[in-house]
Amino acid sequence: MTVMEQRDGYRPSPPPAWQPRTDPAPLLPDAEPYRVLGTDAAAKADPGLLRRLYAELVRGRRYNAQATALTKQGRLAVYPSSTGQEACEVAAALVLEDRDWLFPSYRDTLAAVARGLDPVQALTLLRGDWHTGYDPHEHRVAPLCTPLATQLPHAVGLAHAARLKGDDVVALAMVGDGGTSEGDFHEALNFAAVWQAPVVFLVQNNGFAISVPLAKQTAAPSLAHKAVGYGMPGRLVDGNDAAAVHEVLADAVRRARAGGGPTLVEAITYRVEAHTNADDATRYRGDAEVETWRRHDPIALLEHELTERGLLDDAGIQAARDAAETMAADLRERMNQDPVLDPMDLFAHVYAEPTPQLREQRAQLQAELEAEGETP
Amino acid sequence: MTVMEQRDGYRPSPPPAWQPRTDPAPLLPDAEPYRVLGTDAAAKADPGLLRRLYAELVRGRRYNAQATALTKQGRLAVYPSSTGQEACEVAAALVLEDRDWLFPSYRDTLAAVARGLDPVQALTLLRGDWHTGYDPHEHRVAPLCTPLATQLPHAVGLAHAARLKGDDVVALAMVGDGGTSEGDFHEALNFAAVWQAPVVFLVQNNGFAISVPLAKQTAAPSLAHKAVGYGMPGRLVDGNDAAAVHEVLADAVRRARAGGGPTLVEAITYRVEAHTNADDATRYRGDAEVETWRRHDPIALLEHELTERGLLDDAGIQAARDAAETMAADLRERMNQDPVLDPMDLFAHVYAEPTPQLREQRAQLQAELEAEGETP
Amino acid sequence: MTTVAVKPATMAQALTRAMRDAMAADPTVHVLGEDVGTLGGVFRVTDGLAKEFGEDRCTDTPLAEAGILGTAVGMAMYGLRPVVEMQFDAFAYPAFEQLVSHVARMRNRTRGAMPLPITIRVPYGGGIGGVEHHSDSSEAYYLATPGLHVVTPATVADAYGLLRAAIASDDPVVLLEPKRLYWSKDSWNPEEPTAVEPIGRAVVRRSGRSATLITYGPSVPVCLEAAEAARAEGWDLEVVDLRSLVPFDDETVCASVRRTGRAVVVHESGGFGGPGGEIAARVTERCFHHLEAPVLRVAGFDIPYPPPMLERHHLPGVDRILDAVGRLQWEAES
Amino acid sequence: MTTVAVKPATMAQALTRAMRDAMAADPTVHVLGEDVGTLGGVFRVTDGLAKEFGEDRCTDTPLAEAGILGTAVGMAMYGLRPVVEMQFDAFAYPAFEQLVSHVARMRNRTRGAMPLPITIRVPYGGGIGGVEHHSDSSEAYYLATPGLHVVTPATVADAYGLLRAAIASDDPVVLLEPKRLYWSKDSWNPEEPTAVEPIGRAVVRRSGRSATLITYGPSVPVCLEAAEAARAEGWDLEVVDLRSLVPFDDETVCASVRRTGRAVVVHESGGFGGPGGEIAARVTERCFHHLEAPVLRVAGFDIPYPPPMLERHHLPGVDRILDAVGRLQWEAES
Ligand SMILES: Cc1ncc(C[n+]2csc(CCOP(=O)(O)OP(=O)(O)O)c2C)c(N)n1
Ligand SMILES: Cc1ncc(C[n+]2csc(CCOP(=O)(O)OP(=O)(O)O)c2C)c(N)n1
Ligand SMILES: [Mg+2]
Ligand SMILES: [Mg+2]
Repeated sequence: MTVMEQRDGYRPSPPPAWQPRTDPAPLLPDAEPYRVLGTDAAAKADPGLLRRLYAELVRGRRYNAQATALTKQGRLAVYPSSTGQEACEVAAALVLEDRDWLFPSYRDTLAAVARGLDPVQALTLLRGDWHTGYDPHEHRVAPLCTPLATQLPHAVGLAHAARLKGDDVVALAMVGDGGTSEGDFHEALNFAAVWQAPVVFLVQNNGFAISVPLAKQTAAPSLAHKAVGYGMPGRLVDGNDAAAVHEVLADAVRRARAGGGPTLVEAITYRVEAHTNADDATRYRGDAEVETWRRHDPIALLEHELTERGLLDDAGIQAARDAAETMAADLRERMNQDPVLDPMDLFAHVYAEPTPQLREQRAQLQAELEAEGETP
Repeated sequence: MTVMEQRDGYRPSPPPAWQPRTDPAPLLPDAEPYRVLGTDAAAKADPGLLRRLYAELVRGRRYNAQATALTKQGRLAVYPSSTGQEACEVAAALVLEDRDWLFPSYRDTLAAVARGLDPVQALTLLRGDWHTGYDPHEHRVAPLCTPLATQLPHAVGLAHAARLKGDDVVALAMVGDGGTSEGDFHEALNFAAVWQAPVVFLVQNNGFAISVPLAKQTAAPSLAHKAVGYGMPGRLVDGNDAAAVHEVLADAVRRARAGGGPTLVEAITYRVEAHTNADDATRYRGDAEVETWRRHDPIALLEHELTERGLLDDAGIQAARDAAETMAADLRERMNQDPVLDPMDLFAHVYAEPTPQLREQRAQLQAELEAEGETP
Repeated sequence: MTTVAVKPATMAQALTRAMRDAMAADPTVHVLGEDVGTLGGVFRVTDGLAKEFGEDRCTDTPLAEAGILGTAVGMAMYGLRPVVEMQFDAFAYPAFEQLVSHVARMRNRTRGAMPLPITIRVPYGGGIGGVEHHSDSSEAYYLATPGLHVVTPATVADAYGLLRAAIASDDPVVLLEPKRLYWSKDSWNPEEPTAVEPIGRAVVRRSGRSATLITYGPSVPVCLEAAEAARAEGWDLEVVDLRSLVPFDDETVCASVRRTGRAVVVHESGGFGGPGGEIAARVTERCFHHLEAPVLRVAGFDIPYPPPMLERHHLPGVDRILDAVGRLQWEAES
Repeated sequence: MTTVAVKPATMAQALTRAMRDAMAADPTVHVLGEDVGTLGGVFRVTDGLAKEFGEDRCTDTPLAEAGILGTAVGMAMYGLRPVVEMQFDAFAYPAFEQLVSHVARMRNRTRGAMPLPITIRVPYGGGIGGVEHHSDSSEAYYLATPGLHVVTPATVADAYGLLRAAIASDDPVVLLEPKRLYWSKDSWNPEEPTAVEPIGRAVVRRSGRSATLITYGPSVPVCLEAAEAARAEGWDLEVVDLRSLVPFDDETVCASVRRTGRAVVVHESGGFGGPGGEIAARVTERCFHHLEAPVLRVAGFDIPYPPPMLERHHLPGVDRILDAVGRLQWEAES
């Protein structure tokens, strides 16, 4: 084609393919995080749900404290606590139906426990006796995921597969503020939006990725604003307001279930404790900031609302605490037992059938153990 | 910490860290792509610039045609043509100062050529005699990049390094619509915004990633909307309107230079030819669509404007064409010469000093070639 | 069903047919990747699948390899059998974390509760005049990743058989497809039922008594050619086509080497840290006292893959193989 | 300048000191990675650098490994010498494409015009009770990637010397830091000038005449321990610490094996497709007629790295090494 031919082709206005395909306005999050507790919206919240959330928050806080204590006793290799973030953990678990799937990160054992998982099984990874301590299919909880953001495409794929099969299944995937910087976050959200997969992304913005504060992580107006770049709605919510988190997630789940596609929810919360028991948070943040956040505590917020409205009395509070103590005592007791381990398990699950090479290696270890008199 | 301690900590309103740190409104692109040619804005455009753009567009179109012809003669292994996208290619090159850096993708040899690179050197990769055919430092053009979007973090790192050094250098990085789906796109834009690096990202949305149309690539309102998720402005521009592309890029470059940080520019254009000469575009799109776009041709648009306004006459058009033909004839002639290759180059640049292992291998090849009588 | 091809068929056609048969037999088989739908893939290996089975079964994804493999993990978690196409070897690297940290380990992490029956098709190797990043031989990376099966066909029939086996496998399988054999033909008949090759079995492609060439994928035809040429030198070479790198068929390989007493490993991938080291080491461990000479290796050089005009110098060819055979200490000096 | 440590120092301190000295000597040296600034890294290896040199010289990046390495490429293009920290071995995988397709190749792609003097620090290996993805031995991947230098210290002094050399190198260097040796001490004195180790040189850590243990990184102390224990069995073992995997010091290794006539390669990384295959193969190629027995390998099993409570069964220990030495056909039967 020569330049000449182009001249006749003059058409000043561009082809119609240019129209934006979606209106960005409804995708944008509000400027302020959504709140329920302590606002007018609280009156509309279901008291039964609030009470259930409360009981789980109390149990969750106790679970976190117990797990942290277990690291001090050497019963857990490491524990990334979700203390202060229980509202997100609990709401994420409670908002799903049994048939739905939860995709937790390493910090989200509490969400898995609130969904029904045996705490001992949930803590297997962190105790160190195996990687995933439970059958993911049993409670539809994917393995706790350590490589950041890598669980997000899994959630999208699973939700997409379910939809292709005609099953009414929603996947809820959890990730931290730091995790949003990973390429996998981007790719997962893009796939989800293109496929209109029934998936909800819950970002717990707890202010830090280990030592790195949000300001070094992103320059975005909010993490929820990332949604518009994928063509899905972004929602901003007070992550310490269990009622608000539950409501926003419930909306997103409903939307996903109805075929409306994915939603990105940013819950603003705070990691009150160190990154894990191995971390020294005083190296990168001051007590004052922590204290500010301790005063915006998820349990206190909900307790205040419930007691003010007469939905919870001292007996109710005590009952919640007693239940939490019972759970903790049981957990403590069972975690104090040494797990029974079979070294041959090292070879049992690498493939459906061990390869000839692995059979040789298994025989070698077996022989070594027999020589040591340590036959399993 | 027990649950009890939290109760006193009640504070309904969240800590002030919640305020969005930037206002999203100025980051959002306009609903319609920015246009200059054929609009009132054209009157304000610099005639000298328009004429320069025109000459480069004509030369660029001819360059594309010549390169494609060279594939048919077996002189190029492959050629991804930018026919129809010359306005973006040329504006990207012309908007930069000498000291700035250009980061092209495999499709952007034209931008490199318009920036001053010898076309034969620019085509080395595609001819197949070496990978990068030029010293990137000479014209500050990074190697043509094939793994999609991987050049974007390079541009960010370079721009950041220049700023740290106190140098007034802007990097302009080019990527396709398909490339925006890669994790590297996400990570690069995020780093750029956090670091406020002087970099401009130019997405040429040409409608396709090989056979995959934009609708399967993203559900976003526009690719420019991705900017808000990083906290940088997104701009939408008619990618076939050279004056508009130049103006939008110039604004972004100016902003970057002044310390205002990165910008994401989406230029809406169209890949008029097949993905490469090896591709059969009829498998995935109809002629009608292509024809619509051919009528919104970048050269025709600018030629119309210039002639209407008396800034270009037939002699001027002919002069541009003559210059283009001269370039093409020279390119043809030089590309018809077989490049002189030294097989020993295989070992020369893997490391600063060949390892002992590579010295052995070089000696082996040397011996083989001598045995064949093919001593270089 | 439409007819795919008449005999003789190409390897590309056999691969297409394998997916088509698997998709017809099992509704949980889904193909996904870049350009695999409407276009039928840049090598046309998925040609016709989207048309026949619909776009939900053969899906053009967004352009993001970690996303492709990562969503395939999720699909497999839900019971599907994804077949993922990576467009070229080097473009599988963005998916490396998903591959190593999830695909290869999920069964193990979950004590067998969550196997991932994913097939990852990776066109690999050079010899097609591709520009940089289009001719990598990346098998060393997959080999060193426990939890993956790694197989690679050298014949049209094996392409069908191994891909069917990969899709049928309850474990992730990386199928390395030799690009330059895509258009190689042999008399395989796509209209007749064809065997699913069990994964893990090498095959003796040519019997011989002087020495064994141990090879796979794109180097198999080169070794067969070398074996023919070697007759002129008085050598009768055996050629073993590994087909499966993981698991490794020690039995077949060692039986051959014990018979011949000499071996050369031939592959296109770089020598240093490449599969040849593993193969030479394990053969030596097992056959030391049968060896008349050290196991030698003929491999690509330890350099980034060369530009098209220089690739012939890099690729192990007949001469280089014969040269190595000649160095197998035929007059053993000790 | 503040005092870093008194003697004896730990390997972590020596690494810190190496970066500090390099940064003080050369303003183009920049450290970047996750948590390397304020926190000083999760292993505290960058402790104090941000304070001393400012956040522009030691930078906490966003959490994205491809972004970290990719921006380091751009910084190196502009003349800086980035030192990148990958937080753990498995978290380097997201950067694999940048590493293989750019870092390793840029010099070659540009005919030497654009070298990339990038140091990539990767804490690797197990033995620290880390949960999954925190104990990988990923050296096989780096080994098989031409264009990278790959080095790994086993002593405090070498940690300093190799990191200085890596930073000074005009080529990209992957420095594999053995996690479980971070807190190992020896009498290295951080206040005295210390040698920059030339890259590519192995060292004999213990002389012996019976057999050679070829090893590197975290397995060096284990081999030295095994060599001590072997005396009881009447074996006098030589221990070669490779230090540099790429380039490979054939000279030192083969000189040792020719002397002893027997060799065992020891590493923690999985055996199949691991470095041991390459090492055994090349030693055998070069020393065949000096070998009384095949070169054996003691390596991690071919499994995903085990959970903390089982890792001791996986890691090559003294017994397993002695067992291999015992199989070196001391009464050669042919
Ligand atoms: C790919 C990857 N890179 C690095 C790490 C190491 N790492 C573990 S947690 C963490 C910080 C995560 O921060 P964020 O996503 O905000 O989650 P949070 O810990 O706050 O819940 C890092 C860097 C990892 N697990 N995976
Ligand atoms: C990481 C990676 N994956 C896949 C490819 C193969 N590939 C080359 S070009 C292309 C399409 C790119 O589309 P787009 O980004 O829109 O650029 P365009 O070709 O339209 O200029 C693909 C998939 C690649 N080069 N790199
Ligand atoms: Mg966080
Ligand atoms: Mg495109």
